Amino acid sequence: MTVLFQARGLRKAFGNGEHRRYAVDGVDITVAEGEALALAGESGSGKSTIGLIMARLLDHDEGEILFDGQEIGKCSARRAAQQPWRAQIQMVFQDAGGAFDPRLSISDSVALPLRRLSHSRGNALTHAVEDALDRAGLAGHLFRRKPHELSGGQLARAGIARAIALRPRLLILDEPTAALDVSVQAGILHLLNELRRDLNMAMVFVSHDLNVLRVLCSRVMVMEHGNIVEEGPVGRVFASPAHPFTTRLLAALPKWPRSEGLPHQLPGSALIIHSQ
Amino acid sequence: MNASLISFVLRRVLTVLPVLVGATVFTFVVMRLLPADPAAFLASGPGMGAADIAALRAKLGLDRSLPVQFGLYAWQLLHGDFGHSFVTGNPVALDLLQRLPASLELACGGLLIAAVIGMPLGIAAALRPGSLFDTACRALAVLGGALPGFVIGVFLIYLCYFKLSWAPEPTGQIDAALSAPRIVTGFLVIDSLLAGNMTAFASALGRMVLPSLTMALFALAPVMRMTRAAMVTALASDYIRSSRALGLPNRLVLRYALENAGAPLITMFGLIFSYMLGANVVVEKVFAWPGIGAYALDGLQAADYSAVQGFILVVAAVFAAVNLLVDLLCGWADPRIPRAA
Amino acid sequence: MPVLAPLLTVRRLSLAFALPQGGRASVLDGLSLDIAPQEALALVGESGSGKSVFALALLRLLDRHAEITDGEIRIEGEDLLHASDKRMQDLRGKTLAIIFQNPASSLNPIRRIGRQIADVLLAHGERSADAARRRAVQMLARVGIQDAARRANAYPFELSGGMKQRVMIALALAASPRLLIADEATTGLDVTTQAMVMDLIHEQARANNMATLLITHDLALAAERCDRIAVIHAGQLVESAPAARLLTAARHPYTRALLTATPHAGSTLANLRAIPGQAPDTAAADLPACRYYARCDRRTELCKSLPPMQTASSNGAHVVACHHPL
Amino acid sequence: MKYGSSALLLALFLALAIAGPAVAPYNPLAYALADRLQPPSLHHWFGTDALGRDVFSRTLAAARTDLPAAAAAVILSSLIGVSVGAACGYLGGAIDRWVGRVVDVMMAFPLFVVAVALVAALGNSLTNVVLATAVINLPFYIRLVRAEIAARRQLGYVMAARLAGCGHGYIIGRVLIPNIAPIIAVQISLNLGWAVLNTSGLSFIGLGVRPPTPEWGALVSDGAQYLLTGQWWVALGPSLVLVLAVFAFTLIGDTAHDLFSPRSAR
Amino acid sequence: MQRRDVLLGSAAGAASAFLPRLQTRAEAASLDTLRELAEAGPNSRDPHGAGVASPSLGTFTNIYDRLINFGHTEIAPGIFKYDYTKFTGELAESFEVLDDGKRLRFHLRQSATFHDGSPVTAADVKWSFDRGVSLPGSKYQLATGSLTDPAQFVVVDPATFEIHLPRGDRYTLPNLALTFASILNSKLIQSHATASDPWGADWLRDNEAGGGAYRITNWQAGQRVTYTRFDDWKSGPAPALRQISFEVVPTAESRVAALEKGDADIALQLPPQDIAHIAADPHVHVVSIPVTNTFRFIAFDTQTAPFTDARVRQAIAYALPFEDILQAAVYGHGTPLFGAKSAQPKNAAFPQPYPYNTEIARARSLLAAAGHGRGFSTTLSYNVADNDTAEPIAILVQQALAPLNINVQIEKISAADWATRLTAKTVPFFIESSSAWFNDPDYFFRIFFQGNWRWNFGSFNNPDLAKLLTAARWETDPAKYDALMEKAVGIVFQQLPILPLWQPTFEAGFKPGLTNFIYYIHGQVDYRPLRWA
Repeated sequence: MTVLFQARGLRKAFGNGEHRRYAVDGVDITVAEGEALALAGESGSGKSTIGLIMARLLDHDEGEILFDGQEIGKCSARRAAQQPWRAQIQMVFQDAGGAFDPRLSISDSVALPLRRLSHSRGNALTHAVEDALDRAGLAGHLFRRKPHELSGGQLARAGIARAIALRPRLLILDEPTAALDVSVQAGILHLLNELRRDLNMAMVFVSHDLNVLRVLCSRVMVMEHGNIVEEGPVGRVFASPAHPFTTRLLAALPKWPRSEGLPHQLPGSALIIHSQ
Repeated sequence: MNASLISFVLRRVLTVLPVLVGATVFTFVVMRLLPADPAAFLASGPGMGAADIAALRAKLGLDRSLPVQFGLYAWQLLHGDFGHSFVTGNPVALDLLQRLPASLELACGGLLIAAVIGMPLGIAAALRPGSLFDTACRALAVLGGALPGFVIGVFLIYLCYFKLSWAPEPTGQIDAALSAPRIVTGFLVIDSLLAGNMTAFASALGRMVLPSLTMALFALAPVMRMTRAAMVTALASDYIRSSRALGLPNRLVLRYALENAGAPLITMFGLIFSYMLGANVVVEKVFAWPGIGAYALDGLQAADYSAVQGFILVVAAVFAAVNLLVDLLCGWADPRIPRAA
Repeated sequence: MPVLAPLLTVRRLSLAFALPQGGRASVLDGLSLDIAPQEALALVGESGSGKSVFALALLRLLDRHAEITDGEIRIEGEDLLHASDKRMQDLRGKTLAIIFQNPASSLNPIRRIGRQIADVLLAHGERSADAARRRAVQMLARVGIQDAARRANAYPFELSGGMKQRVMIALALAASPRLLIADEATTGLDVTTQAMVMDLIHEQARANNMATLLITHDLALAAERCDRIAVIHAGQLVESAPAARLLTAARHPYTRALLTATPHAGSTLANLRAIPGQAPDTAAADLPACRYYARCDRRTELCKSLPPMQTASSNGAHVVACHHPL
Repeated sequence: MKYGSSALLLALFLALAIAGPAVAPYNPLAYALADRLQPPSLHHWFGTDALGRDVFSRTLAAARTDLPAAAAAVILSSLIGVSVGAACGYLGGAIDRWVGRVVDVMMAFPLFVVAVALVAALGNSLTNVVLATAVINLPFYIRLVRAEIAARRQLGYVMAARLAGCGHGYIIGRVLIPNIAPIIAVQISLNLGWAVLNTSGLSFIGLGVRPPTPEWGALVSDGAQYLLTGQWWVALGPSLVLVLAVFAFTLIGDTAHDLFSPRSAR
Repeated sequence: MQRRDVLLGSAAGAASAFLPRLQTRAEAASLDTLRELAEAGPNSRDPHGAGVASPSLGTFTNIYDRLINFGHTEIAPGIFKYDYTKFTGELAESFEVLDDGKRLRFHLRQSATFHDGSPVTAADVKWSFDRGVSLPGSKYQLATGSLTDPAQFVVVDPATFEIHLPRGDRYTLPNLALTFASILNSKLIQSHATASDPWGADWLRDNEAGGGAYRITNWQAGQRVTYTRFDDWKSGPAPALRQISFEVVPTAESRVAALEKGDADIALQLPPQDIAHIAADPHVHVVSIPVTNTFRFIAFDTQTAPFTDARVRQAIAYALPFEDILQAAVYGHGTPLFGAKSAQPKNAAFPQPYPYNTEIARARSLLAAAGHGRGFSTTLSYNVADNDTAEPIAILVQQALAPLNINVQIEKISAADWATRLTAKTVPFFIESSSAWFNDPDYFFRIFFQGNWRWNFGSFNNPDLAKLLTAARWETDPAKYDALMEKAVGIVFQQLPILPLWQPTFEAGFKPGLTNFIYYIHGQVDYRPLRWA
C-alpha cells in the first residue's frame, strides 16, 4: 500500500476570543493510493472542515500535510490555485446545484479546470469534457444545459464529472448524495465505485449516513467534536464498534426488518429483496 | 442586563468616533478645496483692498498651512467651539443647536406621514402579492419618489396655500405673530402642546403639514417597498406556515409576521431618516424652514467654512445616533440580534 | 386488526397547481387513504412526489396556486374541504397538527418558546393566560425539556436543533390533536437526534391516543416507526401495506425498486440499484394513466391508458394499484 | 404588463434622446421675446418660457443632457464601486475593514450637500455634476457589491473555481461579478433615477449645466418661478417628463428587482 | 393634562390647519405691528463689521441713531425718497458748519439715552467715530468723507461734539448719515472688549449697543428678527409701530404669495416677472422707485486679450440687443443706460445712458479693425446668486455675439467663489451689478474706474481719467466740476471698460394703508416713520 496523502496533527479553530473553538482538534489522516476512506460523524463534528483542509480550500492552524510525499500544507489555501498538485486533489460538494456557476453550461463548467490546469484547448478540450461527462453517466443532450435545467441527480453526476476531468489522484467527496433521493443515490454510488476502480483514485467520502459509507468504503474514520474517535476497516467497525460514540451512531440507525418469517400472503407476489 | 446594555452603548459610541473623525477630515479637506476665499467674500465692502483681504485672512487663520488650520479647528472642536458663521453672524454651534430640532421635526413629520400611509399599503400589498392593488400601490409609491422635492413643494404651496387656502403660509415653523413656546424638546409641535398653547400648536402643526408631506412623498416609495418586502418575507416564512397550521387566529398570525418584520423595518426607517436629514435641504429652502439643511446651503454659497463643516459633523453625529438607536431598537425587536459586535 | 371507523378518510383526492407560465400540474391524482385512530402511517415518496402537498392539503394550508380538483377529506367524519375558514382554524392544532421539516425556521424566532405554546393553548380554548403559561411549561417538560420553567423563557435561537424539534412537538401536541402529521420532521437532523425525535413522537402518540402520519422519503425510517406504509409516486398512491409486509412482500414495481435502492444495514453495493428514469413531469399533457409507466420494467400498453385499480389483499391491509403487480 | 410597460418607457426615452432634435418643432435655444410665456397651444405643446423659447422643444432637447449625464454618473460610480466593493468583499481583512469604515463615513454625510460642495469645489459644469453624482452614489455600490461578493465567496461554484486553478482575479472578474450583475443592474437602474433627480436638484439651486443648455431640473426650477403668476405650463411639461423619466428608471429597477430576487417575487 | 385632552387638542389642531379659510394677518393684526418678509436676513449688529449682509443695514438704521439723517422728498402719496443734499438732525439737535467746512459742530440732544438707560454723551459719539475709522468694515467708506483719524473727533463738552477736517469736503455730511456713522454705547461695548479685540467687534456682532428707535427683542439668525419700539427714544417723532417682525423667506414665490394673501405687510425683493401681476392685485400696493446709485453692467477685463482693445469692447456693445435684454431680464423694470443719441455726454451726471445701440455692421467693422474679424472664443460669467437676472442677459448676449463669430461660453460661478474670482481678476467678461453710496459722478468714478481692486470691474487704468478725477475731488465750483466730469464721462463712453445696461428699480409690495415709507440707498425699511393710515 502506497501512502498518497498524509496529514498529521491537524488543528483548525473558528471564532475569536471566548468563542474560539476547535472544529478540528489534532487529527491524523492517512489515505492510501486508490483507497476509499469514509469519514463519518454528526453535523458539527468537524468532518466537512477536514474535507476542505484536505482539498486545500481552507487553511489549517496547525499540523502538516503531505501529498505524494511532498509538503503542501505550507502553501496557503489562497495560493493553492497555482500549485502543481492542484489538479491532483479535487473535491465534490454536497450542494451540486450551488457548485455550478449558474451562468455557465455544464460543459463549460467542466471545461474550466481542464483549461486552467491542463491547458487543453480546442478539440482536445471538447473531447476531455465529453469523456468526463460520459464517464459520469450524464446523457449527451444535457451537456449544453445550464445547471438550473438539470435535476439533482444529473447535477451530482456533472459535479463528479468536473472533479474527475483532471484525473485527480485524490477525490474528496463531501456528502455528495445527501440531498438526493435514494433512487438516484444508488446510481451515484455505483458510479463512484467504478471511477475509483477505473481511474485508481483515492476517495475520501465525508458523510453522516453510515449506510452509504458502508457500501462504498473499505475503511472508516469516525469523528466526534473534532477528534477521530475510531478508525478501522468498515466491516469491523460496523460489526463491533469499539468507541461508545460509534455504538450510539449505529444504534440510532433505523432498523431494517429482517425478511425472514413474514409469509407472502398473495400468491405470485413474492419478492426476494435480499438475494444474497 | 442593564450593565451589558450600558457597555454596549458605550462601545457603540466609541465606534462612532472614527466616523466623526473621518467626517471632520473629509469635510475640512473638501471645504479647503473650494476655490472660494472667505476673506474675499467678507471683504465685500467697497474700498476694501488686497491688504484688508490679507488682514482678514490672517484673522480667520487662513494664512496658515492646512495641517495647522486643521489642528486649530480640531482643537476648537474638542472645546465645543464650531467656529463662527459669516452668514448669520452667530456661533455655528448655537445656530445648529437652534436649527437642528426644526430639521429633525420635519424629518420626523415626513417619516411619520410616510409610515402612516406607506406601512398599511405595504402590508396590504404583501397580503395580496401580485394583485392589481399591489401593482397600483407600487406604481403610486414609485411615482411619489420620482418627483423632485422642489417640484412637489412649490406645487403644494401653489395649490394648498395660494389657491385653496387649506394650509397656512409657507414661511417657517410657526406664525410669527404667536410667541413660540418655551423650548423643551425643540420640536415646536410638542413644545406648544407641553405649554398647553393650543393656538401655537395649531399653527406649528399646520405649518408642518406641507413640508412634511413633501418629504413624505419622497420617503413613501422606500417605506412601502420595504414594508411589503419585509412582510412578504415574513409571511412566506416557515414559522408563519406553522403558526397557521397550529390554528392560531389570523390576527395573531399577522402579528407574528409584523413582529418579525419589525427589525428590518426599524433598520429601514433609520436609513430613511438619516437620508431625509441630508436630503431635506431643498425642501427647507422652499418652505423657509429654519433647519440645518437650508443653513448649510447658505453657508456653502457664502464660503462659510465653519457653518458647513459644523453641519456635516452634526448630520454625521445624528446619523450615528440614529444608527445606535436603530441597533438598540432592533435588539429589542429581535432577540437574535446580539448586542455585541 | 380491529375494525375501527377511520380517523381520517381521504377519497380520490386530486390537486393541481396553476403554473406561473400557464398550464397546470396535476400534483395529486385520485389519492385515497385512511388513517385509523392511533395508527401510525407513513407516506413515503421521492422528492416531488406530492407527499408534502398532501399534508398541506389536509390542513388546507395550500397556497393560492393550488386547487383541489376532486375528492374529499374527512376527519372524524367531518368534511374538511367544505368546512368554513373559522372551523378550519379550530381544527388545525386541535384535531390535526403538523410538525415541519425545519424546526429552526418553523418556530417564531422572536417569541419566547413558552409564550408560543401558550399562544396555541389560548387559540384553542384556554382562557387564562396564566394557566396557558403554566401548561406551556408542563408541555415542555412533557417533551423532555429539562428545567422547563426556565427554558420556557428561551428564544428558539438559544436552543439546539433537537431541542427545537422537541419544542415543535410540544407546540403540535399543545391542543391534544387526534392526528399528528410529521412532515419530514427529522430530515436534516443527525441520526442520533432523529432517533430521539422519533422516539418522542412515538411515545407521545401512544400516551395521547393519537394517530400519526409520518411523511418521509426514508423507507427505512418508515418501516421502523410505522404500522403501515403508503407509497406515493408522482402524485399517485401506488401501494399501501403493513410496514413489515411492504418491505418483504412489496407488490408494486415501484415499491420494489425503491426498496432495492435504499441502503440499509444489510446492503452491499452490488445489491443496491438505482431506479431508472425520473418521475414524469406532472404538467405534461400526455401523462400516462400509471405515472410509473415510463420507468417500469413490467409496463404494457394497458398501463398507459387505463388507470390501475386499487386491489386489496384478502384482509384489506395490503392495497396495490398496478395492472401487473408482483 | 409591468415588464412591457417599463421597457416601453425606456425605449420611449431613448428614442426621445436620439431623435429629439429631429422631431422638435423649434430650435430649443432660439428666444423670441414676443412669444414669451405663451400658454400651451397647437404650436407650442408645452407653451413657451420667459424668453419665448418652446418648452416642448427644450424638454426634448434636455433628454440629451440628462440621460447621458445620468448614465455617465452611474457608469462611473458603478465601475469604481463594483471594483472596490468586489475586491473588499472577496479579500476581506484589514483593507476591507478600512474601506468599510470609509464607506460608513461617506454614508453618514448629507449626500446632497456633499454634491453641492463638490460641484462648488470643482467648478460649475456638467462634467463636475456628473462627478459629484458619481461620488455620492459610490458608497451604495461599494456596500452592495461588498456584501453580495462576501456572501458568495464561500459558495460551491467559487470553491469549484478555486479547485479548477482559477486565481483571485479570475474568480472576482469572471465568476463573481458576472453572477451579481443582475443585482448591480437593479442598482444601476434605480440609480439612474436618483442621478437625474440629483442633477435636477443641483440645477434648482443654480448649480450644474451651463445655460442655455436645456436640462430638466433647470427647466423645472425656472418654471417654478412662474407658478404663482399662473404660468403653470413652464414647469408642468418638464416636470411631467422628469417624473416620467425617473419613474421609468425606477420601474425598470423595480422590475429587475422582481425578476432577480426570488425572496420578494410572488 | 389628561391624555384625552391632548388627543382632542391635536385633533382640533389638525382640523384647524385645514379649515377652509384661515384667519389672515389682516384680521389678526393690530395697527401698531408690521410683518416684513425678505429674501435674506441680517447677520450682524455691528455697523462697523466686516462681511455685513445688506439686510443688516436695515437693522443698523432702526436700532442705532446717527448724528444726522438725510432729508427726503415725496415721490408719490405717502412714499418718500431720501435726498442726500439735505440733512436733518437726529441725535444731534442741531449742527453747524464752521470754518469753510473745516469744522462741524453738533449739539446733542440732552435727553437722549441708550437702550440701557445711560445718557448719550459726546464721548460716546467720539468713541463711535474712533471705532468707525479704525475697523476695516467702515474705515474706507468714512475715508471718502475725509474721516480718517481719531484726532479729528473732538469732545467739546458732554453735549457738544466736533469733527475737524483738513479741508471742506462735500462727502463728509452724507457719510455722517450712513449707518457707518451710527452712534454706539461706548461704555457697554468697552466692558466687553478684550485685549485682542479692543473694539469689542466679536461681542457687538452678536449684541446690540445703541439708542435707536427700536431694540431687538428676538434674534433668530437667518430666520426672523423682532424689533420692539424703544419708548424713550428722543431723536425724532415717536414711531407709530410698536413691533416689527422681520422674517426670512428665501423663496420669492412664497413672499409674493404671502403678500397677495394679506399675510405679509411688506415684501421685499419681488421677482420682476411678478411685478405686473402683483401690481394688478387690489390687495397689494407695489412701490417702484428707480434706484440712482446702482447699475447693472457687463464688464470687460481691459487687461486681458482680446478685451484690451477698446474696439472689441465697442463692437460687442454695438452687437447687443439692449431693449430685448432689458425686457428679458427684468421685464423692462429699469432705467436704460444705453441708446444715447450723441457720443458726447449730455451732462456730468453719472451713470447716464451710453451712446450705444444695436448696429451690427458697425460691430463687424470695429471687430475687423481690431483684428478679430474672424471672431474669438470667450467665457461670459455671472454669479449663481444673480441667476434670475443674469441668465437671460447671458443668453441674449451669447446669441447676439454668435453672428460676429464670437463664441461665448456661459459660466455660472458659485456665490462663494464670485468675490474671489472678481478680486483675483480671473473673469474676463462678466455680468454684475454694483452700487455706490453716493451719486456724485467723481465718487462713482473713483470706485469703479480706477484702482487695483475688485470694484474697478474693468481693471481700467487711464492716466487722463486719473488727472480729471484728482482735479474734480476738491473742485468746489460746480461749473468747473461739471466740465471735468463731462470729460471723464466721455472717456468711459469711448473706452468702455464696463458696458452699463440699466439702473434697476427698487420694488416692494405693501399692504394698502401702510404709509410714510422712505426709500434709502440701501433699500432696507426704516420703520421709524412708517404708520398705518
